[in-house]
Amino acid sequence: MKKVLMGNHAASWGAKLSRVRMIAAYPITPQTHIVEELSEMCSDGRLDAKFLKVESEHSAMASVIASETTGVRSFTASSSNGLALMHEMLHWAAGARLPIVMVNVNRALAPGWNIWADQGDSLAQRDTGWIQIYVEDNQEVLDSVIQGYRIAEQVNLPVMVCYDAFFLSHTYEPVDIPDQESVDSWLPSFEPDNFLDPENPKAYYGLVMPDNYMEMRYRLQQAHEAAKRVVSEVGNSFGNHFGRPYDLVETIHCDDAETVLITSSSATSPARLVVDKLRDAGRKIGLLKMRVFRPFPTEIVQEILGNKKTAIVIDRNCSWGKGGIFADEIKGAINNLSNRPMVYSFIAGLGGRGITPDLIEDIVKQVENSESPATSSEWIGLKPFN
Amino acid sequence: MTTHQDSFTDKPYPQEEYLQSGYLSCQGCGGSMIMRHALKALGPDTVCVIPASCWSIIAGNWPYSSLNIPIMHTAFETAGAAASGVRAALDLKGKPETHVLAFAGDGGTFDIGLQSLSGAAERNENIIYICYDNEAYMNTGIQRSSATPEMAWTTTTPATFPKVGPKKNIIQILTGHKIPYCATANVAWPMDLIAKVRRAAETKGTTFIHALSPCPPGWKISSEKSIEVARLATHTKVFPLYEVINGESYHINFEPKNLPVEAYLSMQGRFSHLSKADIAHIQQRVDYEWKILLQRSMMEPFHMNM
Amino acid sequence: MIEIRLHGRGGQGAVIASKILAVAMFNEGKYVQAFPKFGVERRGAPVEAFLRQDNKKILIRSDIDKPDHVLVLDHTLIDVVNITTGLTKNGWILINTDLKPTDFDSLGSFRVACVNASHIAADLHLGSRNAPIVNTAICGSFAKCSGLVELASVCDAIKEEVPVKADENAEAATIAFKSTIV
Amino acid sequence: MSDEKPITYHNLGEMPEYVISEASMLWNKTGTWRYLAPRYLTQTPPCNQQCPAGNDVEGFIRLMEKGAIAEAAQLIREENPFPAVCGRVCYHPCETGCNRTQFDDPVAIHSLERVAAEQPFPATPPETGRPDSGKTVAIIGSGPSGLTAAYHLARMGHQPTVYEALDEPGGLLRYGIPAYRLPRNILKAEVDHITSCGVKIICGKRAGVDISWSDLNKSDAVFITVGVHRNRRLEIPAENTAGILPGLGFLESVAGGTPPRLGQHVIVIGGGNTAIDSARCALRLGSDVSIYYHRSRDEMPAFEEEVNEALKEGVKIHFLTQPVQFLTDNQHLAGIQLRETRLGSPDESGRRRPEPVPGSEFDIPVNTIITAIGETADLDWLPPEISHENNRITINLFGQTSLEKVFAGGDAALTEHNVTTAIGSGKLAACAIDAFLHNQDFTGIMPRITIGETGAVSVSRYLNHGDAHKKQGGPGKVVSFEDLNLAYFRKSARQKITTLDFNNRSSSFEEVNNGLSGEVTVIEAKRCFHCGVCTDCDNCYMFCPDIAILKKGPGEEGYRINMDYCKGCGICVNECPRAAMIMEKEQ
Repeated sequence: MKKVLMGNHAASWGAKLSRVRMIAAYPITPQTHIVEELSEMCSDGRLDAKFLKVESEHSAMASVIASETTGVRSFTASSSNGLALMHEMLHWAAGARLPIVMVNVNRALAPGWNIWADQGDSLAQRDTGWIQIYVEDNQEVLDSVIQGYRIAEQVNLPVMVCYDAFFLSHTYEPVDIPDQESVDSWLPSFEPDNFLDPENPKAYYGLVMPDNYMEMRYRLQQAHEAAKRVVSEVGNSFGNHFGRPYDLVETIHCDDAETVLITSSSATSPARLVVDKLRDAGRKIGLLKMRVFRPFPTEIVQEILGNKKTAIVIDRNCSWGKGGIFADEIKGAINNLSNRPMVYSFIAGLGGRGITPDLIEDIVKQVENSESPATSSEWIGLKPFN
Repeated sequence: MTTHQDSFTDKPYPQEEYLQSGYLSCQGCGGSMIMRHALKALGPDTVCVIPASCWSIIAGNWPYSSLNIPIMHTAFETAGAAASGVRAALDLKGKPETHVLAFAGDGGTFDIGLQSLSGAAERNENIIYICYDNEAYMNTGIQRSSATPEMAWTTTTPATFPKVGPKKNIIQILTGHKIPYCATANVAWPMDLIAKVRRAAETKGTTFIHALSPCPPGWKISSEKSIEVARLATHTKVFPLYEVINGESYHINFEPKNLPVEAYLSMQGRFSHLSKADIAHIQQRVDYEWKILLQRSMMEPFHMNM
Repeated sequence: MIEIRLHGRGGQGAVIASKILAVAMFNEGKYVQAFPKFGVERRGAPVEAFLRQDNKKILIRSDIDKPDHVLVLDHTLIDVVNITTGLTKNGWILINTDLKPTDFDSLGSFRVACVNASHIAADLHLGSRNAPIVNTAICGSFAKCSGLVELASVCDAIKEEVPVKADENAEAATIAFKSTIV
Repeated sequence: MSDEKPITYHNLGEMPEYVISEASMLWNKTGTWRYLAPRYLTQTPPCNQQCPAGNDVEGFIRLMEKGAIAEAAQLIREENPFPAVCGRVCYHPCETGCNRTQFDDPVAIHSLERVAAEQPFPATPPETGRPDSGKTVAIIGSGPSGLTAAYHLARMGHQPTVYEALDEPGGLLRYGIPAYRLPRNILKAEVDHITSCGVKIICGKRAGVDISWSDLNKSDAVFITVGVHRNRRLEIPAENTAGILPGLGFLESVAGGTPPRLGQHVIVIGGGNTAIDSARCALRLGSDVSIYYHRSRDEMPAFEEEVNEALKEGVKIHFLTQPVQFLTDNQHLAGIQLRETRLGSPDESGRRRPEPVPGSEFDIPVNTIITAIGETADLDWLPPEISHENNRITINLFGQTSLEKVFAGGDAALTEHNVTTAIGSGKLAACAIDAFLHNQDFTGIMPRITIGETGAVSVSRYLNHGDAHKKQGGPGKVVSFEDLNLAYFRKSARQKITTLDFNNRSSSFEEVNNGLSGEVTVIEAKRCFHCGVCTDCDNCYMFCPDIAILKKGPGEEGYRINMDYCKGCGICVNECPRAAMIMEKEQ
């Protein structure tokens, strides 16, 4: 069934179709519609789940960790400052190896108050051990939540589905909502091996001494390595079942490209227009959409960029004191290749500023006119200096 | 005043053990006793949530556990939320009869965990929350908490500048949530503690037990005095034993011997710097608080037929 | 691709109007995109919403700077906001007003349509007297002046999307369609 | 996984994927954290140590508390054949020592003992496991000391024969203590029980007169308990005048049913038990009675209770007054001259010496005067090898005289003259004689069987039969009031005994004290602190922070300490209400 849905409602539908049993959440703009819609679904019986209206994001994640540990499929959603408040518990979820799926609506952090799109919130959580998926449109929001549970429960890692505030969260566009039966036949029910059980009393998440901690953390890292394959397999399987395949990344015209434009999230959409336009003008340009950021698809990035001349990365984020985060990660991924492109890093669209086709085209032009990248990320769209 | 608990004779003490020896509590630990008594009251169909506290260590390091019930260690400030999550999941799994016990220290209850506790209490989650109160951050080496008594020494409130201001009244905070059952308990009266935990377990909704838990290293007492000093806390009215039903109806369970606070304070190294005037000040406050408690216990509850 | 910008005040339903039109267009087989001017909505404050319509997937994900048409849910906004910014020549400006198009000559070389949506909404008791919800009437009126969507589709979309007084809202759209002065 | 050993992961393959426990902490033997270790130790309750008869006071109260009255009686009889007697006439130093005295009021031990004694006698005395020895023991005197020795010696397998000079057995119990204190049927029952245990009593045989020393000396051992029957004289003028009666003789004639005729007003001289008993008897025979005593109330040797009863009954007592001479009129007693005294410096008894106040003499006309200023033993018949001094047979610590096979006890050998002490001396002699008959050195045995630091000996411990070793605490420390944890005790009033109405006393020798009865007995028994003795109260078990104290298996009493996990915190010892545990360095 196709419907015109806002991105937040697509997330709610993803959770509903995944048959989550426990939802704990705290409202924050621009995430509120998710929890409002799920509250409705729980109250009118469309969703057989408990909605725990907790008093903070920290408690939301703590509750979800607890319910998931008790063996119940759980969901939450947040954004920005809320996600930052969750930070500690994000480590707990991953360290506990719990297949929780959450949605984060990417929003800038205060101060000053800013409720608009910016990836800084979730990228600041990149080291918590969560799988992070950055999605481009509302269809992908819904699809990624459902895939999220299948991935998470296969590798026992939590999954964070991230999408841009307003550009997706509040934007209505057509979304194909799969049938519940169709989802049920694809997503198995949640039957964990371990859960809090008086019949089998165990202690969960106790003190791990130095003689074992490193090994346990090695396991976490290995799980992420394994997750790369699983994300691909699940995305492929999802495609076979629902007709919409997904992978760690998506490539457009990359095979013969000399220059590859690299984007994530909603900025990918205008980039598609620009690449098509420049291709029509005879330029050898391609587009790499970074869908999964953690685990980082190093091998794929190496394969795609290995023989290219130029890579242009547009980041709607900044690691203060360093620069665009995707750009930096991509540089790191290809660093040991003998043939590698020059990587141009651009920061654009922070705090909800639009990333338009014109702006992307300007970036490409600027790269074409330069001999080598600047040492630090270049900021695009700033007001003139004087 | 009702004195329905004759704690010394209300035996037998239940014999089933849900703790196994080998756990890592200090000599004379009050907190370990409270857990032991509480679990005896609740029985095996219990899931326990333990935020950061001495019990994070006492329970045993991975891959061990000294409890015969399932426990989940959780972050410092999350006992209320984590217990809510476990409760929700158990209910969803058709196990509403399984007890959910949040077992937190004073730091995790009075300070960092107050928010999630308040959240759970306001939602009236069907959980039992026991705060074992040793009156400071003992696990990290005796730093003051908001449960530290006025003028007590801790490593962050040295004798030259001891704790300023009275101990936070956590029961008043919880009764402010109008939860169905609040009680204080004292490790020196195990059968009273057990009776209260049982009552909490039989009550639907959030129940809260504030249990005084002497800490020999933190209170600077010799370990064998642990129970004795706890007993004095009640007999000096420093820690009265009472219950509050529906946040309204106060019942004092035990008539203190009304000993001077000095009897309690002088046993503990953490109060050794107090002057006569300091002790007199504490006595005044204790007497005043007791008067308030007496008055409350004589108030008619809002709902007459509760 | 056709881009439409809606100007209104918080509470008038500009965002819902954009969604109703989007759903109506979607039901006619178009690809659509509707979204508010991303901001903090407050009752009475000037707000904007956007609507794109195309035959293929819409990939632009930013505000509409150069609208093909503009909908003004409250004519007093004309004094407050520059509603014609970026508006394509010959684009429609649909205004909720009791005045006539000729009264808006000062707006320049655009096509102006007028509809007394407030009156229609008040008659049908949509919203309150001092803050009538005019969005459904505007949608019907837009179908008339722009011809980009059928009235029937608008009415269907209203019935699909508006949770209360769906029939009255559809009627508002119909009355507006009929009473629009172009 | 094993609980006994810690888990060590050698490679990643062995390691679990998640932070979920795999085993218990039982491998972690926290007992190694310990400096000192707790131990259960039965310590001596003060009542036990204080009992001159060596009764297991705490033990029988513990049984009575559970309602096991018959068992309590039998437990007493392991040490003492006279519970009914002691329950009436003992001056109960056990109660004086009772730690409860410092809390509220002492436990009414002697009343409890009396209740126990009301049980029917058992078919056999408490089992000793001793076979017949074939040894004979001659016992001279059937007072409490002699009969006690005979009872225990019989239990030990020997053949004791008791020779009694008077017509009936019982000695002072029969002839010195009036029936209103010790009804004759009560005494007779206990004496009969002793004879039923294999004791032969021959009455009317006075040693040295009716039976010669050489005949007595044919037995394998001899025990002399002839008591004190000679009235001490005032040594003042006219002491031999008719109408002046010796106290003990007066009591004997009352006991024998042939009381002398008394005047309307009777004066009793003296302040001991004989004086009080005489006064109360005279009262019951219809006279007005005044006692004159040369010191003050504080120095009076008579039992306080008896003095109180006498006063209540109407006996008048005049202190600080001493006789100067008896007044006669034509060979008949006409009165007595007395004078006032004041107290000077202490004498050898530690009491302040009465000194006459010059010029304070006064006369009182009276027809009957009873003198009761003490009694002495008749030892003239003893062979010279048995030495005596100051009218007392010389004995060593355990009752042996200068002749190896001859032992002595009771009032004739002791400075302290009372029934219970006499019973204790009979018991001590029985043990010492038994050791002698078995050629054992009693010196080595004595400390092991002494109750507490200075108490009487325990026959149970001497016999070391069955679980006797558990009884009566260990030698050494006696539990003091300070040793107790009073938090676990509640104040409760001592149960009052009922007494005979005063109107019935002046004309009757009916028993005055009616004792305790029924439920009240158990309530009173429950007041016992059980100093030094574990009562399975569960405190140690309940308060152990380490679950290192475990209840013993079904059917067993008490607790076991799992030293693998005991951290040595000491709470169990501190919270033991009754000092039945100690902390100590481990061996």
